[in-house]
Parts: sequence; C-alpha cells; structure tokens
Amino acid sequence: MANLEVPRELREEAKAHDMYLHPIDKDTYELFFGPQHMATENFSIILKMDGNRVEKAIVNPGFLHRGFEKLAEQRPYFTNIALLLRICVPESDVPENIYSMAVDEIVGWEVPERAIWIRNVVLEMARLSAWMFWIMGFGNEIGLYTAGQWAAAYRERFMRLFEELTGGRVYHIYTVPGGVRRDIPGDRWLRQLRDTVEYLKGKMRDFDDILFDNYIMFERTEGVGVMDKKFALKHAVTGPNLRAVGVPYDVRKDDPYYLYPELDFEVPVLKEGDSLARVLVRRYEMEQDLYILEQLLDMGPPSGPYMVKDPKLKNLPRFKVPAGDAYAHVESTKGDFGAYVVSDGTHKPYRVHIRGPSQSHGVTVLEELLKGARLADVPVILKTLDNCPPDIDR
Amino acid sequence: MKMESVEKPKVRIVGEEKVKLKKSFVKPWMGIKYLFKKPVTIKIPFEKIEPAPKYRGFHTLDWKKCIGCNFCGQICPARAIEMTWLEVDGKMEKRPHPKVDYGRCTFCQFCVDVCPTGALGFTENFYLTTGGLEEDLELFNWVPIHPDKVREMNEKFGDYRFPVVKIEKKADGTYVYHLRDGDKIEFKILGYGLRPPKKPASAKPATAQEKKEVSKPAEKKEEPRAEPEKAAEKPSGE
Amino acid sequence: MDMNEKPKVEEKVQEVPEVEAPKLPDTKEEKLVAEILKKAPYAEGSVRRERRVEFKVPADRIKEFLELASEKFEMLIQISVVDWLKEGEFELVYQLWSVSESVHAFVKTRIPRENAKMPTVMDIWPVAETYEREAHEFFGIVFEGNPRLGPFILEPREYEKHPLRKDFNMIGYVKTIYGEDFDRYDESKTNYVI
Amino acid sequence: MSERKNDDFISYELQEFKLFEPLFRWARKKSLWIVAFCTGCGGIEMPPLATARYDFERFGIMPNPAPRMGDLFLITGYVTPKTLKRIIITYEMMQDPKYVLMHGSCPINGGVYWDSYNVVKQLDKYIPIDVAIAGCMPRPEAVMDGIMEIMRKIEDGTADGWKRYKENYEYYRKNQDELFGEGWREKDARRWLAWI
Repeated sequence: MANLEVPRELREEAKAHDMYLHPIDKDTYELFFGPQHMATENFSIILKMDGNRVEKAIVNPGFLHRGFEKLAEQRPYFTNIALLLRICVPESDVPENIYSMAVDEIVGWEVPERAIWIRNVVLEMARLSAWMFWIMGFGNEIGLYTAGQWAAAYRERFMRLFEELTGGRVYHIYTVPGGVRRDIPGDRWLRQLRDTVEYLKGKMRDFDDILFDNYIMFERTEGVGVMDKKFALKHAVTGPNLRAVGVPYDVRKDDPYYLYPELDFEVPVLKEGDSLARVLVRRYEMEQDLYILEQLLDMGPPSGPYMVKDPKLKNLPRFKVPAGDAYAHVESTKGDFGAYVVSDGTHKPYRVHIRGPSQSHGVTVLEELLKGARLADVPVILKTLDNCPPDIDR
Repeated sequence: MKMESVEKPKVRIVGEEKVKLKKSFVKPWMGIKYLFKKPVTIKIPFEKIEPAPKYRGFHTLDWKKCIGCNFCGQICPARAIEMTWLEVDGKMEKRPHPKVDYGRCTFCQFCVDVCPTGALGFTENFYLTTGGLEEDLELFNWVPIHPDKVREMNEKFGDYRFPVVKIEKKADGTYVYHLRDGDKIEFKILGYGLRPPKKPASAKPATAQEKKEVSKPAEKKEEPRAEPEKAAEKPSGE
Repeated sequence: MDMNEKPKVEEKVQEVPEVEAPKLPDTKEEKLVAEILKKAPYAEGSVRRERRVEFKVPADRIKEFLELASEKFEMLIQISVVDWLKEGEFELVYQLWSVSESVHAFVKTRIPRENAKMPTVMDIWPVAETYEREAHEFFGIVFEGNPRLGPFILEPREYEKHPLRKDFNMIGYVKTIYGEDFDRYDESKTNYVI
Repeated sequence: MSERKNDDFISYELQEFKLFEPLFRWARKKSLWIVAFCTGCGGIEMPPLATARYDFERFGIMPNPAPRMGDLFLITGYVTPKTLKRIIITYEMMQDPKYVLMHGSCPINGGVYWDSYNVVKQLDKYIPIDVAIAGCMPRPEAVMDGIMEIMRKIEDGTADGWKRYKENYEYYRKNQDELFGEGWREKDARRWLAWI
C-alpha cells in the first residue's frame, strides 16, 4: 500500500489532462515545507518533488538558534540551568539533568540519595509528559485528532504535578548541580502522583483502542520511512528509533545513571525499522515508564537532604568548579541526549556542548528517509522520528 | 544504596511477541464512550484555576529588609535586575533596591534563593496583560512592592493579576505606581548602579561586600550611571 | 577530573548485570584501550572511569585512528570543539559510543587555530556531515572533503563571524546590530554584572 | 511587496458602512483565526489551549496554517532574525484587520537571550503589537487573558496595530532594513514565495 508507485503511462496521461495542479509544464518542482507547518515545529525542509514523490530533501534548520553554547559561557554555573533547559521544550528536565550530572562529575560531588530519587522521578515524569505530547503531535499528523485531544488533557495532570513540585509549568528550573532546588511538597503530592500513574495506566488501553490498534495508523505508517541496522548505526540514530531497527541500546540500561540499575523494566526491540515499528516501540516504552514510576513510588523517597552540603555554595554566583571535563547523557524520549561540559576552574563554564538526538534524526537521517517518500508521508516520517528542531539549532 | 544482590537481570529485552499489536477496525469505535464522560475543559471566564502554591510568579520586595547587596543582580541569568537608588518622600533610601524587568525575567527565582535577608520574595501572581505600545510596556519594569500589599490585593480581587495597573513616569524622574485598589506609590528614581548617584548627601552606603565586588577587576564592571534619556523616537499609536 | 573520588551516581552503576564485578586492571575498558593502542601506537589512551575512555591522537593521524576505532565504536555521538584561545588551539573531541561494549570514548586532538583544517570523517560515519557543518559554522574549521560546508544554522552575516569562537565579542556584536543601547528601559542594562 | 500608500487603510474602514461597524467588530471578535506559526518556546502551550483542556474554540478561535485566512498572529516567544523575516512576510500576507499577540518576556526586551547575537530584542520595532503578556512562558490562563484582552480591544476599536503598520510603514520598514540589510525582501523572500 505504502509503496504504491504511479506507473509512468498513468502519469503521462494525468499530465495530458492537466491533473497536476502545481507545475503544468514540468514534472519536478520545489516545495517549501515549514517553518509554519505544524508537523515541523519551526523547521523547514525544501522538498524537490517529482509529482507526489520527494526526489530530494534539504533540511533548513536555524529558526530557533539562540546561541545557547555561547550564552552559557557568559553565565555562572548555577544560572545556566535557567538557560539550557530551553533546548528541549517538551521535556525540559533532560537538559537540566545532563548538565547537572556533568557538573556533579567534574566537582566530584556525592549527590544525596533523596535528590537522586527526586531527579529520577522528575525525569520519568518528563518522559511521560513528552510521550503525551508526542501522541498529540503524531495523532494530529495522521488525522486521529481525538487521541491528541486526550493526550493533551492528560499531559495537564503532569503539568500540575510539576507545578506543585517545582513551581514552574513547562520550564521547571528544578534540577541543579548538587541536588534539586526544593523538597517534595509532602505526602499528598506523592499520592497524587500515584493516582495519576494509576489513572494513566487505565487510559493506556483507551490509547491502544483509538490510536495504536487503529487500522488507520497501521495503514499510514507500515513500510514508511524504512531504515536498516547498519544505516542507523552509521547515522548515530538513538532512542526508540534505534530500538525499532533491532539494536537494544538504551542509555538507562547501557550507561545507567540514578536509580535505573535497581529498577525493573523492559526494553522493547523490533526489527522492521519502519514508522510502525517506531510507533510501537514508543508505545511500549510509555507503558514501561508508568511501571518505572510505580516502582520508584514503591521505593519511596529516601530521607536526608535534597541538596549537597558544600561551603562553596554560600556564594552561589561565584561558585567555582575545578578544571576538567565530563560527558553525561540520559535517555530522553527522542533519544540519547548528552552534554559535554568543559571547565577551566572559573565560575563560568568554558564550554558547554549539548548533543541533541535530533542532530542526527533531523538532518541526515531525515534527508535520507524522505527520498522517495510520498508527500503525505513526510509528516509521518517527521513525527515518527520525533524530530525536535531546537536540538539541531540550539 | 539499597539491595546489592542482583540475581535476575533487571533490564530485559523484549521482542515483537510483546511489542507488536494487531490492527483492528472495531476498537477505534470504543472511543465513543468518551461522549458520556464529564469534559475536562476549564471554562475560563466562568471557571477559575488556581496556580499551585509557591508557583513562581511576580516578585515582591520588602524595602525595609533589602540591603542592596546585588546578589540577585549577579545570579540573574537574564540580567533583568538593576540596582536602583530611590528617593521616597524626599528622603533617599540608604541602599539601592532591585528593579526587575519582566521583559527579561525568566521567573527562575534564583534571585529569591540567593537573597541573604529574605527581602526579595515571590507570589503566585502571573497575569500581566498590556497593550503593545511603548508606554504600555513600561509596566513590565518595576521595583517590586511589599508582599503584604500584594496578598491583600489578591484577596480583595480574588485573582492573580499584577498589582500595578499603570506606571506613570514624570519628567523629573518621579514614578507613580497606580495600584489596582486605587492606592498610589510615589518615589523618585535617582540613578542606577551599585554606587550611589552623584548626590553628595548620605555618606557612603556601599557595604564591604559591595566594595570588594566593585574593586575586583572582573570583566566589564558595572558602570554607575545616571539615567540616560532614551530618545523616544517610536511611533505612538494614532 | 579526579578518578579516585567517584561521585555516588557512578558508583551505583556497577550493579549492572552485564558487567560482572569489574576490577581495574582487567576491566573491559582497559582491555579495549589496550587493544586499540596495540594497533595504533601513536595514540595515548587512558581509562577515565567506568565506561569512559579517553584517547589523545595527533591531528594528522586522526582519520586513520577513527577508522580503526570505528570497528569497536559504532556510533559517532558528537564532534565537540573547544576553543583554547590562550594556547591558540582548537581541541576537537570526537565522542564515540560503542553499542556492543557500552563504552564512551573521547578522542581528543588539537589543531592550530589559524587556518584550521581537518580531514572529514563522513565516509566512516555519514552523520559526521552534520556535526562538521556545525563545527565549521561556529568555529570556522574547514573539513576537507565535506561538500556541504557553509551557512547551515546561521544566516550568512553571523556565519562569517563564527560566533562560538572565544574571541567573538558577543555584546559588541549585539550592540552593532541592535544599537548601542538595546535595552528598552531607562537602566540600559547592556553589560554583564559578573 | 508592492508599494503601499500611506492613506490606503482608510478604504478598509468602509465609510458607507459606518453604521454596521459594531456588527463587524462583534463578528471579528467572535471568529479570530490564528496563524498556526508558533515561533518560539511558547508554542508548547498552544496544544493545551487548542485542545480539550482550555479549548479556545469556544471563542471561535481556530488554528489555521494559511496566513491569508488568519486574523490573529501569536508571537509565541523569542524571535530570531531568520524567523523574523518569515514573520514579517506572513504578517504582510494576512488580511486586514489583523492583530498580533506577543507572548512572554523575550519579544519585549530580549528575555534570557538579552545578549544573544541571534535573538531580536524588541519586536515592536519591526511589527506593531496589540497585546503583550508577561511570563516565561505564560501559563495558558495568561494567554487566555491576553486573548480576552484582544477581544475587548477589537470591540472598542483600540486594536489598531494594522493601522499603525500602514501609518508608520516607513518607520517599520527602516528598522527591518537596518536589521536585515537593504533589499532583503527581494533577495530572500522572493526565493521562498514565488507569488510575491
């Protein structure tokens, strides 16, 4: 179905009857896709089209470039948290955490257990809210708007929990080097979180019904945007996209951080490598995230401080970090999100380099996968790769 | 940490037998049951939603407690805070107070965290809607007012609006804050920066801490300056 | 980076089932480094901590080394460039990840700042094209063999300035574009406090 | 863009139909279509607003990708010069009357990117703004409040950004040209939009 090729004679005939709307006299034309197309989220692709087929795609990012890496060099270490989290808007805790982990490693801090537990919960909550956001975008792209309406409403539950925990709705500015900024607001919050997890577990069945089991979804995604294992590794594809081609690489498993070694979860792996496989892997991981949160809640927050005790923290603006460099990465919903921080011993980082998964998914991989795709499949490929343009631009 | 003995592998890799789903023509119709559920919509003009307690909203400042140490200005990632020398009722305040610019503020409240005396605080207020003209946008730059005053107004009006409705700027540097409940706060801005403005009066208010900061040959030091008048060249609407 | 004082975060990492009780002399990292160094004697290698290894390679043999390393390290995660202005050098850090061994490698090399040139590694990892375009754009390093160098994220005007270089004066540049006093309000907050 | 005359806009306020002006305003207020061009971080608060939770379709607001059918332009956050070019072109393509709602700190005075080389500091130099909301990013309630404000302004006729744009076209054009360099429309915009 998906690989339907219009026969040459038919195309000639269509051309004779002026059925091509855009260029009547020629077969190929250029199509500017984005930046205000909802699927692209501020990112444009120049598509060289042959009728309905994409001949060549050229990615044109940069609409969101703010020069984070330069800005981070001008601001003190702690302050950078308020800046770097803007790299990944749907799950802003990921840049916070990777930066904090890297700084923790350079300083050599032993982050308190309670802070680690809170960070882990926050990361998982961020993953879940990002999944909800992804369902919404993906549902809208394939025309199943109902799923999007539900997902956006369920995401609000997490937004509320974040608001109570951190004081911010989308930008939490919560995880800082050495711990977290606030303690858990009380047992009521933990109960609410558990309720939300339970609630979402029930709702997963509804999502299955309306989106993941839906024959429309299968028709739209099966066989679209296929990549193989070798291609994926050479192109540094990570996250669910890599697991959908049969490589069981998950940062939480292979380079574990926080409490993940103690948590019991499954890593879904499929072999097909098409959009459908990517969707199904994501769906399974969403379910696993709910189990992970449940286990974390069963574990309960360890007692103790939520911020490391260090006399150097008295003068926060001029807090100095010893010279050194560190790389930390976590598994975000989009893939392997990493930060490379270099310090030269002053109170400002010498260099911060963020590695967003979309740097590979959104440029070379996308350009390759779009070759030969139909125009209607472009948003599907974009959404199943879960491309997030701020990662590319930064 | 907890448990050390790990026998069974904690991370399991599962393949298609568990991950794959079957496509279905019937199941999507199950969504119809949502027709009979209560909607999640918050009907905004008629219904209200409260922000969480300790939501990071607009700042408050206890002018009595503020010692003008500029910690808040140093930590601010957006350079939104500038120390301001005020004159209230003809008397100059001993210490400069932070002036917060909501055209830059990111509401991270690191400034509140580092405030050594707890003078700077924040409330849950988050509504600030103005027109787009130059003079309307003046409202986005203010010296925060006392928390009690803000709370009082929140209780009176029952919402979380910005406490000031209009900032009136007079030619001689006097600012009048017209509060929502009709009160006015009037003061004069003498200058900006860490060091007191040129006025010879009131000795040297700079603390030892500040002096250290000032003398430090850090890159691009704060220049004390008297308000430069910006050429108002913008078009004002009609 | 001090190897002796490991933060708690990394210590827990040892509980991963695949790694059975690693002892430093014969951990998989040590073995990996030894194996690669045997084939590439010109490089220096060390184990930084668990799952982090580091190689220092002279700039002229980087391609050769990366080709060798790509057998073990399947993925090129990132090319980070650090501009060491005082030394007058760019440090290129090729961040590699080995999916089979679960090891992250920093492959560091230094090149002079003036007329910085590097061979491209696009033929080993096609994804390097993006990373190199980015490094070229922000630092002005020319990757010989990469056909798509040029304005990528930035617009031509900023592209010429290579803004992530340490000698790019950001505030000065902002002032030239948006006016000397780009603050809307009276305070003219156009400088850094610290 | 074709040359515009300063007194063009008078024709839009149809003098003959002055009597029906309140009706027109009511109709405009009740059917604000949004240009679905989310330019910054604030775009992430659009989905909650557009979907069941806050549901701005109750007010007749609907996202629409085509600028020709849009009434309301949401600038949802920081604006980079590359985006600003598209914003200006999109804004000029929109039909009168058109309104601009500016979100958050960044377009007002640069926000956290106040020193960034690639973020526009004061958006109202380049296009006229009707309503500004504070917040980083603004909560959906605050955006709703901004939308209510713009509806109120449409009703009493003070949402006049589109008129200001025509009156002070020289001023805006000068600022745009200063930022992008002379002739950017011919150079860049023509490449993207074949019909200009």
